[in-house]
Amino acid sequence: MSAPGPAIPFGRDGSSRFLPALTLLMVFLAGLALAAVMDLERALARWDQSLTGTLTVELPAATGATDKSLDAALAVLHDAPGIKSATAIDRDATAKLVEPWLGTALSPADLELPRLIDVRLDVSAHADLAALRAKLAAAAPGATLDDHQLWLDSFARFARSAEITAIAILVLIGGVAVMSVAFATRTGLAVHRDTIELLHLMGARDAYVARQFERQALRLALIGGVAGLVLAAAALLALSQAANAVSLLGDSVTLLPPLHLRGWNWAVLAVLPIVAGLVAMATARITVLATLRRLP
Amino acid sequence: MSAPGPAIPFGRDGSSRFLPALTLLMVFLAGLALAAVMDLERALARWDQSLTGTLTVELPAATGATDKSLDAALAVLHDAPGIKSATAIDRDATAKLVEPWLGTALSPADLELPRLIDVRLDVSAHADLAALRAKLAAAAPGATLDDHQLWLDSFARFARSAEITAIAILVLIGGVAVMSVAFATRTGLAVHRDTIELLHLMGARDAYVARQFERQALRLALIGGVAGLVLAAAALLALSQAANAVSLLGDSVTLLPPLHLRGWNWAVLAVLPIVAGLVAMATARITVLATLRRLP
Amino acid sequence: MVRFENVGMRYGTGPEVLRDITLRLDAGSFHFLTGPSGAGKTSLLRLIALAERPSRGLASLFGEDLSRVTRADLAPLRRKIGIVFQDFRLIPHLSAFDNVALPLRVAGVAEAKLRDNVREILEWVGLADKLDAKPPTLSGGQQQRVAIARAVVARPKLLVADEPTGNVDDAMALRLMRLFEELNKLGTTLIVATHNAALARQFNRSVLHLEDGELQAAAAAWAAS
Amino acid sequence: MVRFENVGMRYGTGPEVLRDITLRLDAGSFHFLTGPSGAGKTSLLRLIALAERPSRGLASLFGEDLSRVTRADLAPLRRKIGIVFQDFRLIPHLSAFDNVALPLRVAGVAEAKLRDNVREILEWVGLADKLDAKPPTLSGGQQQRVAIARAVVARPKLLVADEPTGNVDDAMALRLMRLFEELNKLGTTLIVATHNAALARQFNRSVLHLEDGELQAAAAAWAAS
Ligand SMILES: Nc1ncnc2c1ncn2[C@@H]1O[C@H](COP(=O)(O)OP(=O)(O)OP(=O)(O)O)[C@@H](O)[C@H]1O
Ligand SMILES: Nc1ncnc2c1ncn2[C@@H]1O[C@H](COP(=O)(O)OP(=O)(O)OP(=O)(O)O)[C@@H](O)[C@H]1O
Ligand SMILES: [Mg+2]
Ligand SMILES: [Mg+2]
Repeated sequence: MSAPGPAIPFGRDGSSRFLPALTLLMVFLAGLALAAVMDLERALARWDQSLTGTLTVELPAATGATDKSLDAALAVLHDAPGIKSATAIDRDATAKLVEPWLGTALSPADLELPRLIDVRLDVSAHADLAALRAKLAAAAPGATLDDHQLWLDSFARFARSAEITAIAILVLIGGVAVMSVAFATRTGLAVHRDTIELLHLMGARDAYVARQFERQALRLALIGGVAGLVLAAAALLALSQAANAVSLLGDSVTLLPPLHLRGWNWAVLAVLPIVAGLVAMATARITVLATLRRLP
Repeated sequence: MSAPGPAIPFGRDGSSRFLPALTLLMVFLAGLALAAVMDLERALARWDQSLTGTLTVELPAATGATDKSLDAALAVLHDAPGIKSATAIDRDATAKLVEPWLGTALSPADLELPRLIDVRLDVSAHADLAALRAKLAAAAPGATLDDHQLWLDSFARFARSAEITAIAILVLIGGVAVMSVAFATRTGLAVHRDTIELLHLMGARDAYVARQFERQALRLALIGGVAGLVLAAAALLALSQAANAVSLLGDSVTLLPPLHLRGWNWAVLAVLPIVAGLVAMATARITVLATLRRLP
Repeated sequence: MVRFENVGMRYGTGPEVLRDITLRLDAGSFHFLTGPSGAGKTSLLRLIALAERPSRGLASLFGEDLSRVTRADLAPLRRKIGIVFQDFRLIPHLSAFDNVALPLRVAGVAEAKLRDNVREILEWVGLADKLDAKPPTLSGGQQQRVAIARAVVARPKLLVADEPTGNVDDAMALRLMRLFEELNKLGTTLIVATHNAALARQFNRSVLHLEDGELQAAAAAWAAS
Repeated sequence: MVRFENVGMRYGTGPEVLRDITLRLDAGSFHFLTGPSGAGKTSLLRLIALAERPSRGLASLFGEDLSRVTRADLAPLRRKIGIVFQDFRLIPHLSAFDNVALPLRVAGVAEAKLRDNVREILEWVGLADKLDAKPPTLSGGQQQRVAIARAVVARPKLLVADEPTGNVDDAMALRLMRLFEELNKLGTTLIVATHNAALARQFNRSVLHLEDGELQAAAAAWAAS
């Protein structure tokens, strides 16, 4: 029992080609799905960051916003911790923002437009917005701080449901992939029922018999899984090339995700063939032991 | 040769359970993917429609927009063909639109705001926008017609790439499904190589032998495919219930598609088991004929 | 009926397992084929039954030169041949009845007509009570008898039997040989490979003896029954 | 070595195929088992080889009462038994060598030690030149000899052979029986089912005769060799 000896190979009966082929397809599909989800996650996170990283300070014209109060507000902002930059938007730029409503005929000088300050936060250091709001009110009366909370709320809802949908798809594809590999393993073993009985009657212990088939299933699923992963990686790289080519054409509004997977993303993908191998192995073990239990 | 006799059944060797099981999984997956694509198409079409259905007419304050020129513009719009409604936005509502930029302290009366008209088109009848623009300019000098072209352009790009992505996913899942069913059929037949030779040596013609196995493959794949379709339909109905429940909670910004499939959408889904059956049948035919060709 | 001249055969690219086989089986003749294990008996029978192609030599069957017959025309020839395989080749998930009915169904015989035929032949081989049994639940000898019933049910012009009595007792072997004689009287040409020298002697028919891929005692081969 | 008392056996929920079997095989004895096709020879051998469980009666093997042995303890008992299956049960994608080496590998024998052993036994059965052949490329008799080699290679305490000479000629059958006698002299208990009445007579050993699931001539069964 100690020396396991050469494994009993799955035959050339189709199962030895089928399990790798099916595993290849499933790892390929699951790989693309997983990459898409990870990329979506990143896109959402980046989007989130670029939004949460900005504030707008408004000094209404009616309160007599002067360059002095603007300077005071800027000084407060520059001193506050966690703020990367604060830039006053000049009158012309502000006028441009209002132009659709007022028409071009009205010159900015004719209007007492509010002054706006574009503030960029350092997202790594959390700024204390309440304290900042109080300080600003003291320095420049009437100044308001818009942290885009409404926009953020609906964005958060959107992101959450996008995540849920993507994860549901991933779980679905993953579940189908796992079941397919399990079914393929069971089918491959159906041909070997006689061999299992034979080993049993030779006095092989259940664990020994199971091990013979486990090893084969693991090997075949790993072969297919690695091939599927390589195909998926090739497809992802090709897609990312295509996406770059499209964005070079200036088409920045595209659903094709940018597909810049980082190192750890690839590491997560590399887990897929291992999962496939373990599923095949566990299925082989369960199937063989179930077959053996039916024998006296 | 005329009476085909009872078919030679696939054995209880796993293949008779495996082909239906795998077809079930694949039709289930492809069904959900196809439903998602059809739903996305509809959502995009509806979105497109709601955008292309609106115009904004602007009468700049600087040209001395009076109630008279407003009335003239409205008269033109009401007479024009293909226009469902045209409503003047009153001064207060216009002021509200500008408020973020000007602050509340400035009363609308203090400003010469442009007057806006919200126009809804009858999308079924195509309005002639160029003619309308000319007529408007004559009736109310300085009036401009904003048909959201810029927004539409980027929307069109977005919609196109969303469609391409969705169709790519569908093609991918479909391809994997077709290959899986084909592989499963081939594996099932590997066990029957002896039977194929036996029938051949009994003097059965190739077409007769192929027919025996084709029929079985078709039957098994149809069984699995219909089961997969039923499961997919159940899942879609459950999802649509869930989406409704969520939107009752007032959460209207959701990526979970509304999932209201129409009659012909269901008809398209019902094609999936038939496709699976045909794939299995064709694979069986090709495999059996290839096996037979190797015999003398 | 069957004429071989200097026929050779090999499996794939292996060595020749049959060499210079020259034989003639006349219509209505009855031959035994003997020889040690591995001599090539099964290979020769497979050649005669159109299950393999000769790699050289002239072979003709039912008066047709095999090198001139197209692949499609082989099917009707095969329908005139019954084969008992050494390893039975029963379809495990079909009942004994359906296994035996197979050649008739392949030949397009109507269900109503074949039923009595199949029953009768299964009764003859002593399996009247096993019509619905699947081969894996039959004993070795019972399986062999199903295989024999299947080979003879369509009343073939030529019957090729490979070790048809290896798994049955002597009494049953005699009974089966009598079935073969019965067929022979109705005009079937028979060639039966057997290790049972006693049985072959008992029937006093022409004996072809194979030894390492070559036919010995060629004289006996030419003696029609 | 083997003791059965009033043992019965059925497959699933079918009728009893063995009834009231009472027998004793002493250590080192040599028995033939005869009976018509379908009598239950294979079933009885499967019972003795621990491939089936009796549905009633007392059975003991190697002095152990089978009703008291746990499932896990059956494995070491089975490793003392060699089986020749009527349908050979060779693994089609393993070479003849690997098929024969299987029982030794299962028992954990080192590769270096088993090689000569396997070669020697394959030579004995006349297959020295077929070490690397896969079973589907072997003739019927060659496959049967591989099956015999596999059953005896581990020098079992008990050898159960089901129709081990059905596919070989008389000369080879004698040679194989001599191999069995050799093993018997070294202490192996043998029970050999056969249809070859002449062979059984030739060796003048105890004969157990089965008839429709029941042992006849019980007296002979008690006579140790
Ligand atoms: N499919 C095959 N591929 C390669 N070699 C084969 C094949 N079948 C048989 N052989 C070889 O051809 C030779 C003759 O085999 P054959 O089966 O014709 O012998 P046989 O006379 O029927 O023997 P037996 O009495 O044992 O059945 C043997 O040496 C065998 O190993
Ligand atoms: N797995 C099984 N399931 C049900 N019935 C079976 C099974 N195996 C054998 N039988 C039946 O049990 C009876 C005895 O079969 P067994 O194989 O023991 O006979 P045998 O004496 O070995 O015959 P033979 O000489 O033909 O090999 C037969 O009637 C057979 O149909
Ligand atoms: Mg042979
Ligand atoms: Mg038997």
